[in-house]
Formats: sequence, structure tokens, C-alpha cells
Amino acid sequence: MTTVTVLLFARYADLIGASRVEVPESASSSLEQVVAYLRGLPGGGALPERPLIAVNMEQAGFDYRPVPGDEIAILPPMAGG
Amino acid sequence: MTTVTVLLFARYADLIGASRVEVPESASSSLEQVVAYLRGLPGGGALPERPLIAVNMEQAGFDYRPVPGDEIAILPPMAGG
Amino acid sequence: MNGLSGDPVDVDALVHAVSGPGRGAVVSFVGVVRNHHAGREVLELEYSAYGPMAERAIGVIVAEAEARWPAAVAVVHRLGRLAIGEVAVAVVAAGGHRGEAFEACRYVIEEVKQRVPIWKRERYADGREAWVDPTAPGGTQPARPEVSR
Amino acid sequence: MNGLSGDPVDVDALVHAVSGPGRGAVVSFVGVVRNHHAGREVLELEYSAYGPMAERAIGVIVAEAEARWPAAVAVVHRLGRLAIGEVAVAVVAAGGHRGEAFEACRYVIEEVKQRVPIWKRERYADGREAWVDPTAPGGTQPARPEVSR
Repeated sequence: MTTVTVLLFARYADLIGASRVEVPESASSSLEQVVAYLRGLPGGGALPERPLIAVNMEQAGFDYRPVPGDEIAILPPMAGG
Repeated sequence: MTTVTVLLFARYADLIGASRVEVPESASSSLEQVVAYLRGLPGGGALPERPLIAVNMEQAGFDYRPVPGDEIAILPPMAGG
Repeated sequence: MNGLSGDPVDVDALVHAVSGPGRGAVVSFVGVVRNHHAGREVLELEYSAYGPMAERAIGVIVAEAEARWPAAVAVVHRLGRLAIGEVAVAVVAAGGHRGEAFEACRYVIEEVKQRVPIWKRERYADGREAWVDPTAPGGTQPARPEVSR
Repeated sequence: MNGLSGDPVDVDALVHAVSGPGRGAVVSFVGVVRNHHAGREVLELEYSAYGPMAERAIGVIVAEAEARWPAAVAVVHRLGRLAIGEVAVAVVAAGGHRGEAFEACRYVIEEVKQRVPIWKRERYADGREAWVDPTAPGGTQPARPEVSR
């Protein structure tokens, strides 16, 4: 089964207990679906419904359809400085 | 004869060739008179008619009447920084 | 020069990197770890980042500033654990005149805070920890104790 | 700490003087001698001052800034001969947040330039010298060669 790799950071990684999650292809036809999948994981219910998402280090919209090789990252609100 | 001591700085000291001038009491009944006296000195003609003047380190108006002990300073445009 | 650093930030090195004989105005912003946040006493904190994206975002922000003002800009953001008083981020902008140096410096720190994927976990005097979240009420979100280090 | 100095300005000492565990934002302005002014190549310059009034004016400006913003401010202006690249003036403002530190720093350098009796004589590559005069056309007034040093 093909999967899409999602990177999690900071509080989101804490919530799910992992900094990297493999999402089955069946649940990754759009970023919206990917987030729904993550929110269904144990601890994932505290993820926001519409987090900031980067694909290949560029911000991406919820309707984006992941393709193999994409680096998808779910980003908590930025807190540098 | 009583005099009033006037401090000159930077370009104004260059123009008059001195950093300190004693102005006779007869020419120092007001700051306006003091400046007129300085402008009559050799090289003094290039002084502006209304330079910035400090009396005891506070800016003073042209109608100020100097009293003995005043520290009068004629200040070129400031150029710090 | 620009980017992330696991080692203490050398502000003088940044100043040196942007200085030049025609750049008479050097404006620096240095963000230092404070001993309090949102009413709680902070003991230390830890910065983490999505490294490659953060480096790239910093590079983009610097390029934007240098295109908009005649100034040279250097930025470093620290990662890892920091104690009170340590430098978390430094931005240095050098230009021919002070207006452009102030504006470029301010622009870069504002954009870094908004656009660079860096996160901050604070440890407080009461033993609790939290993630700083500028969008949350109170400015933080509790951190899971089981993942505390 | 605040005032005039015949010795090189120690910017780090100013930063240290205003820093504190509650002051997370430190903004510095450093004015450095440039190699050109008003289209002419500058070799070196000399600052002079009406010392007691300049010290007093700097103290007043710092007090104004510290009354207006919750920030601590330190300022030193160099006097005497300076070479290209030397620090002429440094202003450091530290506050709890960056807004107040930026604003206090900017306020102080603007006021120092306008209100502190300090003068600058420049020596150019062509051997001539001039007094910097922001009110004069071209920004300078010729200096008498006979008083050149």
C-alpha cells in the first residue's frame, strides 16, 4: 500500500506522540483528508481542523492533492523570536 | 570694564579664530547685541545673523539680557551622530 | 551566515558580516530569553524548528528586505535549550542611512516571527511546561508532561 | 555610562548596562564613520562638542525616552579623530517587548542628532576639510585651511 509521509512538529508531535506519520493513500486524496485522518488518531482530536500545512516547504491549501514524494508538514502557530 | 564671556565652537570658532571672546558690557545688553558685536570682528561677518545661542547650557532668545556670570555659547548647527 | 544555529548567537559576527565602509548605520535587534511570560516565571526554554523550511523562509525574508531597502541584513535564530538571558534571535541591518537600517531590521524580525516555522516550549518555576502559541488565549498551550524532558 | 567618550565606544558595555532578565528586546543603533559624504571621499573626521551641555542634553533625552517607553536606554557619542569604520555613536534600548525598544532607540538617535551640541569636521581625499552642516546647501561649510590640523 502506498502511503504519504506527514511531518509533525512541536505541540502537534506531542499530541500524536510522533514526529512522522504514514498516512495510507486511501486517506490522502487531499490535505483535508490527511488532516481528518490525523485527527482520528489517538491524541489527534486536539489538532485544529484547519492547521497550517506546508507541502515541499511551501504553504498549501486544503484542496491540494498530494503526489508521491511530497513532503507534507503540519505546522503549529509559529513562535520564533 | 566688565565683560561678558562668549564661547565659540567648531566653524564659528574657526571664523573668528578664537574659542572664547570677551564682549564689553556696552555691547552686551542683549544677545542680539552680542551677536552684532561678534559679527563686527574680523572674520565674524560670516556668522549668521541669528545663530543658536545657549545661556548656561539652555537655549536662549535674542532678547535675553546677559548678567554677570552667564556662560554664553554660540552654537553652529548640530552635527552629531 | 543567515539561518538557524544550535550554538550561542555571535551578534558581533553578524554585525561584521553586514558592515562596510559605505554603511554608516547599523541597527540590531537582539531577542533575549526573558524570565517571565504571560504572568509565569520562566526557567528555561527550548526552540525547535522545521529546519529546512525555516532556513529557506529566513533566506526569503532577508532577500525581500534587501530588495526593498538599500541595506544588508543578517539573521540568526537559535535552536535548542536556552537559559534566561541567552540570545534567541538576532537581526542586524546595515545601510547608508539610519532610516533604511531601522526599517529593514524591524521588517525582518516581524516577518521572522510570523513566517518562520520555529516553536518554543517554556519550562516554568512551578514545574509545568507549555508551548508558546500567539494565537491561543493566554499565549500558550499546555505541553504533555510525559513528553517533558 | 551615558555621554561623551574620547575612547572607542564599547557597544557591548552599553548592551550590558541596559540588559536585564525582564528585558527581552534589545535594539541598538550604531553610527559608523562612512567613507563618503555628499559625494566626496572622506578619509577621517573629528568630532568636537560643547562638553557640559552635550552631556546634559544626552541625559535629558535619555530621561525623556525612559519616561515615554518602558525601556532602559544607554547612549555614548565619541569625540576626537575617527577613522573610517569607527563607531561615532551608539544607542541601545532594552525593553520587555520589541516595539518599545525600537521606538525608544529611534527617538534617542533622532533627538541626539538634533539637540546635542556636537560638531563634525571632515577631511577629504582631495585634502580639503569641511564642517558638516545639515542646514547648509550640500550639507557642509568649508573649513579654513589655516586651522586645519
